[in-house]
Amino acid sequence: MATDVHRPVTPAVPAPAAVRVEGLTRTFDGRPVIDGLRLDVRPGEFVALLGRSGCGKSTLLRVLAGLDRDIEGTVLVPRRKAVAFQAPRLMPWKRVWRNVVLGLPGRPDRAVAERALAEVGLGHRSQAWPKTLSGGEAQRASLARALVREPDLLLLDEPFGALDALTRVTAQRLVAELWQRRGCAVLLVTHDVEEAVLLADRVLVMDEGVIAHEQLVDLDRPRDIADPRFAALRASLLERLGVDAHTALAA
Amino acid sequence: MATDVHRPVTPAVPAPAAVRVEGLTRTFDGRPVIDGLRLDVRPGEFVALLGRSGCGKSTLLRVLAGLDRDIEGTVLVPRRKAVAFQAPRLMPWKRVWRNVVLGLPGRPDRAVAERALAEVGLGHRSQAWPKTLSGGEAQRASLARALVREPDLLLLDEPFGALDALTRVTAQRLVAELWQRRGCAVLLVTHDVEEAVLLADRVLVMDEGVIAHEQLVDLDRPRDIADPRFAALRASLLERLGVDAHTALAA
Amino acid sequence: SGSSSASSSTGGLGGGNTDGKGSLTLNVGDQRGGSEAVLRAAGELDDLTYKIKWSTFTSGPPLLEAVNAKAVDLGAVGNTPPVFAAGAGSKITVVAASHGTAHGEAVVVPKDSGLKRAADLKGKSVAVAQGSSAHYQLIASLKKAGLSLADVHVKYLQPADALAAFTGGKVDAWAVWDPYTSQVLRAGKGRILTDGDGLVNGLSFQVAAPGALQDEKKAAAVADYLKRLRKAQNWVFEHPEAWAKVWAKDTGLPYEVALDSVKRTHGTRVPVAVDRNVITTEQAIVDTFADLKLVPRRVDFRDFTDTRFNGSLPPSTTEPRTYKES
Amino acid sequence: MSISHAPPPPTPDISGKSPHESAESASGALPDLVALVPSSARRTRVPRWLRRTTGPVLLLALWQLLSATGALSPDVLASPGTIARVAGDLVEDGSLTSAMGVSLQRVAIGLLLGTAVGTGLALVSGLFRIGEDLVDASVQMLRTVPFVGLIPLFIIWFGIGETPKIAIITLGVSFPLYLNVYAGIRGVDAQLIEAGESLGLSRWGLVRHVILPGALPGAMTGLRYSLGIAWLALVFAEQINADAGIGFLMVQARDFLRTDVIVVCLIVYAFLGLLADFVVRTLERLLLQWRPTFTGR
Amino acid sequence: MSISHAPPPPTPDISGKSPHESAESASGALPDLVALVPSSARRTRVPRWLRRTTGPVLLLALWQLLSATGALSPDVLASPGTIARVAGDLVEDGSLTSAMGVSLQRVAIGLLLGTAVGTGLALVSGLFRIGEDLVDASVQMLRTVPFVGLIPLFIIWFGIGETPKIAIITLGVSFPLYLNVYAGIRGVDAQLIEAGESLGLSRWGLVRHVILPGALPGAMTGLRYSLGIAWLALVFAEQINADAGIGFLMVQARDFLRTDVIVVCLIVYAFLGLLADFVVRTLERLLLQWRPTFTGR
Ligand SMILES: Nc1ncnc2c1ncn2[C@@H]1O[C@H](COP(=O)(O)OP(=O)(O)OP(=O)(O)O)[C@@H](O)[C@H]1O
Ligand SMILES: Nc1ncnc2c1ncn2[C@@H]1O[C@H](COP(=O)(O)OP(=O)(O)OP(=O)(O)O)[C@@H](O)[C@H]1O
Ligand SMILES: [Mg+2]
Ligand SMILES: [Mg+2]
Repeated sequence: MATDVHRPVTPAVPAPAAVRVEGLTRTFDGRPVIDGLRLDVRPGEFVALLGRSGCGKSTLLRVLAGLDRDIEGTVLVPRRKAVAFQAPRLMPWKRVWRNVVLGLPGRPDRAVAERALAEVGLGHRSQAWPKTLSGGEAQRASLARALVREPDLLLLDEPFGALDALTRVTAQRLVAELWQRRGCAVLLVTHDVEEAVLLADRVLVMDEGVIAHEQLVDLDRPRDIADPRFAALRASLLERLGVDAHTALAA
Repeated sequence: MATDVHRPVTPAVPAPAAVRVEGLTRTFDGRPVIDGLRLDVRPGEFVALLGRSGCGKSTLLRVLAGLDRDIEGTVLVPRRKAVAFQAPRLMPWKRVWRNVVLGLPGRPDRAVAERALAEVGLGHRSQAWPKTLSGGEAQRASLARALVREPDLLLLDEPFGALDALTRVTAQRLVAELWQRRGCAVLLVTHDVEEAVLLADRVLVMDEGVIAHEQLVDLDRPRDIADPRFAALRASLLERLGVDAHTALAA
Repeated sequence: SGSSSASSSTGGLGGGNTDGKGSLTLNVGDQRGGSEAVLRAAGELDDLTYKIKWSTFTSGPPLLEAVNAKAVDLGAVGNTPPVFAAGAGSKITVVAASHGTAHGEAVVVPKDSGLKRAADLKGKSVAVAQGSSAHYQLIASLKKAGLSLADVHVKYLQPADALAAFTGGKVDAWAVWDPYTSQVLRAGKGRILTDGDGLVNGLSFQVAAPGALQDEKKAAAVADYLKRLRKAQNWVFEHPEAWAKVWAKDTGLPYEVALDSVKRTHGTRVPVAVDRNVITTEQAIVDTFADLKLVPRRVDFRDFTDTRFNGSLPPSTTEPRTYKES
Repeated sequence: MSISHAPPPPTPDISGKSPHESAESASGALPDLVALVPSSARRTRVPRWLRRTTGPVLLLALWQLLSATGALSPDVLASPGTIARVAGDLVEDGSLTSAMGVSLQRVAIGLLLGTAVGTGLALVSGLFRIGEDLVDASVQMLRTVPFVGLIPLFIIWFGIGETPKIAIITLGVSFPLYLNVYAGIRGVDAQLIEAGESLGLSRWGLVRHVILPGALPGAMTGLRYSLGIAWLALVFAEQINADAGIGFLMVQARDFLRTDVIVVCLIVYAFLGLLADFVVRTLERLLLQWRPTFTGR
Repeated sequence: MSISHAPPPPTPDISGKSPHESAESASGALPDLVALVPSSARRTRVPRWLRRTTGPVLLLALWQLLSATGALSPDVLASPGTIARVAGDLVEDGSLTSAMGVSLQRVAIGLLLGTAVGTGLALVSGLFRIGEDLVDASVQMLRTVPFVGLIPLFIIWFGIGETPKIAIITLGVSFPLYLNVYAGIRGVDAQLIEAGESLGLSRWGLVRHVILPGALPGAMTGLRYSLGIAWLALVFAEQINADAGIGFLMVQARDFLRTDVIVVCLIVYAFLGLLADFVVRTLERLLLQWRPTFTGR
């Protein structure tokens, strides 16, 4: 399957993996955005990826999705992947429900789409053209499109960024449900540290083109924001990201 | 100035206003998204607008920006407005710095753009094409473009949604600074209740096509998130939005 | 006078009617108001023992293109297209000729023009279709007046464009042939300055594909077809009004113009043999155009003629018929 | 500063507290307010088809005016009345109608073939680098080759039946479609193609659901052009052994100096242009309704 | 499960712990992993211009082959050698070179005027509803009108000098540009126009900075077509009182049945097509570099 011809000299039985990245480098105009990155994700693991804006998170996701091949290094990913991009990227020429079922094997009927849309609270807009959706609606449609795919690896790029607090909780719950039911690996890019700690088994912080920090979240589920261990994790991550958790705005 | 011919019968001296909306209705395909809305913003006031995804916040902003005239009702806005849209809407055919100075009066030189971009942390990308920007970078460029305009009314549609925690703080500070220096009225759409309470003089919640709730934020600046009054305001607003502030994810 | 009742028109697409019956088909290239119309009007298509498939072309050169491409076996053209076809090395053979007056080959000038004689053309602008019979006639007329092409401003224009230029006063004269000559005169827009009488040979030809002539049966059909054409030509001379009517209808020409043209040119034609005179006068055209570099090589026109269908026809110097002035 | 709570109360106090005065009473430091005028107040409601006839009708009126005043002599361009009479004659004796019938058939076949060829080639060279390498340069070469020069070759290759005529129309139709579909394909947003790929679309699925719809606006422009070219090509096609057809009618009228008939043909062509536009506009309304684009002010 | 902390350590253990084996040892329930092959491993590096010549060169080779084997008799199409000789003769006696010179001049002027007219009209009808109502239908009408029929009118209006020739080229060039620029303008994303408006751009600023750049890809397709049409229109333009030019050469060759010269002209035209493509490609590379679009696989 791997086309690499270097057979190992000493056989080893590595742990099973859903994603295996080794020495990944991606350069834009001579500037390495990802620079010798190494990453393994266990099957069924929920990983959150934090990092400064422009640090290369989306680039990494595109590589993992198999959409960017101008790379060096080894990347192993499952065949069945689903992606929710940072921008919704809905096909403007297909009504929302058709966008959701687009690319599903077989002849998926509309009910599938309707159900997925209803789950993200968009049941009433399934017949709309994508360009008439509000920002959050488009993002939810894009999320629904990723979730109906039942993948082995779910790649989510800030899927809740444009959602209000309530809708966001619903959407988070949906992702968590799919993850538990399907047992797929999830890589969630987010800027919300609380969200990362709430959902993930492991939180990664990307910086300077590599995974600069890793934090296991060994809290029991369901997790409580009010739990002091939760707050501690959150604060330590925020610190790692350079934010003083008590930041007051000098306004 | 107002072209309306109905002169008031009883003269009155209303409070000065930066925005005055009365009986505003906007219908899409027969469905009223904004339905008899009334809104006044004082000059120099910082107003945050919360609301469920799809409730019509962006629609309201587009109306106030003068971009949507398929309306009924009275809308009075200042001539000098600046908008940061929900999607960055950068001109793909102009390099980032040219996008920033686009439409500025006179022959603005590049230094103006460079300065604004440096403030949002994009100094190194000023020569880039918009499509090579990351999600957060594009959003910051769009924000910089709005901020260089020195408007009387600043309309911001979720301008920090795609920013990581640290970058977000910087961006928030920038907006606050401009607001204080220029004394302009600001209408900020956001999904982050904390952000709303942190920045605004008044927080509005939109629902069912009208301003359904209003909350004055009479905390001194600089504000502290740890302040119990802050937490109380935040909790009450979250509740108003339908979220239990202590929500635990049933995962 | 009547049109054929035996014609079995296939109509529709394919661009061609078919007449007659039999196993042999003669593919004849034609122009609107040409051989088919004449033969039909003269009743010469009634008892064919072979089929004729008609193909319509807009002018001589494309018709010869089709002959060269073996798409048609035979077709009628004027006196210059075969020259150019020969010059280009096309596979064509002149098999029959007819001789008419050259009064239709004329240089016309506007009615109120100050030009009186051909010699007055010096320094004037003259419209002419390049490579047409009028082109040669213009050269010949100028030569006779002691001028050459270089002494006038030649404006190369196709007839429709030349008419516009002529009526619009953009040119001083127009070298043209019938029915255009008749049309200009009839419309009262011009008068003849000089014509080709005695200068040009007044011939027109039937040109066949050599390949078709090698087939004996086809050659026989060609012979029969030529015979019918001669009879039809006689009929035209005797029934100028009837023919003019048919011709006008077929082409959209005004009837008066058609009648003038029949009397001036078309009706006067007599079938003649393809003889030495034909070859020498055509060779003169070849040489003239070769001097102008319009024909790439000085071909021998004799190589493009076939005398086998001459029969007992009179020599090509035979005087054309004339209509009495009425 | 007041806020209406949902549902908004009826506002009987509106006249007593007109916001329109506020700006005038605002101090100099305060921003001038401008009222936004709802577009419903500005729009005049003339139906679209009527507005679109303005241009042609104006042209016609100008023509009639110039003819009537003698500024345009009948030599130059006969008056609309004369032309209408000639057109009437042509319709009456059946030559125009039969010409249209014959030509329509040729155009239909040529259009069909040309659309297939043009779109097919555009797909090959739009979708595949290798296809582009092989096809594009050749097409770019061939598309500038004039019909006139091809006719002799076509006669040799295809004879003088219907084939060369249809070949010419096909050729004419193919190129605009090729150029526009190709440009359309190459103009599809790379982000949407990525999205399509990530959704697990097969190569054909990608073409069908992403690339072709994305190229559709371009294809429509190509079609608009092709519909015109198909009829224009008749002028050449019907020089080859034709005795009917609008192209033939035109060429014959030209050969026999029937200026009036030429003008009738020109007008028929102009009408065909309008028809083509109508067809494409209808198609666009059906197929591109998803596209919220600029529609002029 | 290991994570490299920044900076990534050199990985000497890589051969001892190859990740490539892992998938094979994974249990059935676990997903099959596929390795993503970097594109650098797949790409062959033949320069673009070389790859683009493949098509034309193949065509030429085919022609030579068919001629050499006799499958293509000289009657049907002379061999490349013959044609080259004829072309050589034409170049030697100066007729081809002078023809090109004369024609080039006409094309240049016509192209310039046509671009201005086409783009101007497209702007008027693309930008303004009222402009569309007045202009669009008229243009759609006129664009299908055949040159052949217009020539007599042009002669009367413009005489028989250079003017009617240039008018014909101008006309031919205008329409494809019009259609494509118009479609381009109407295809500009309404969101960007809104953004431009909200930035306080004046009407002209909006046109200059938003609408025109947005319509540029379409305009390029139009230009590509126009560059071809300009030369094609010569075939008609140079029927009017011309004694030089490539169009004249072609028409003359046709009247004189010089199939060989016709083929030479066709090849010159084909070459011009390639040239036009090259010009537009270069322009596109310069002007559309901002556009990350689909580039074929
Ligand atoms: N096509 C490109 N050409 C050049 N630079 C690019 C290109 N695409 C991305 N970049 C740059 O690579 C860096 C990483 O981009 P990426 O989109 O991965 O960031 P990100 O981590 O997702 O950021 P954000 O949180 O803002 O979305 C950015 O600085 C971006 O400008
Ligand atoms: N052009 C349109 N046609 C039809 N419906 C539309 C159109 N534009 C917006 N809508 C609908 O109007 C509603 C309000 O849209 P709007 O963009 O104002 O929402 P929003 O409050 O900004 O939401 P979000 O927080 O998700 O951005 C949505 O339900 C949307 O689907
Ligand atoms: Mg990103
Ligand atoms: Mg919104």
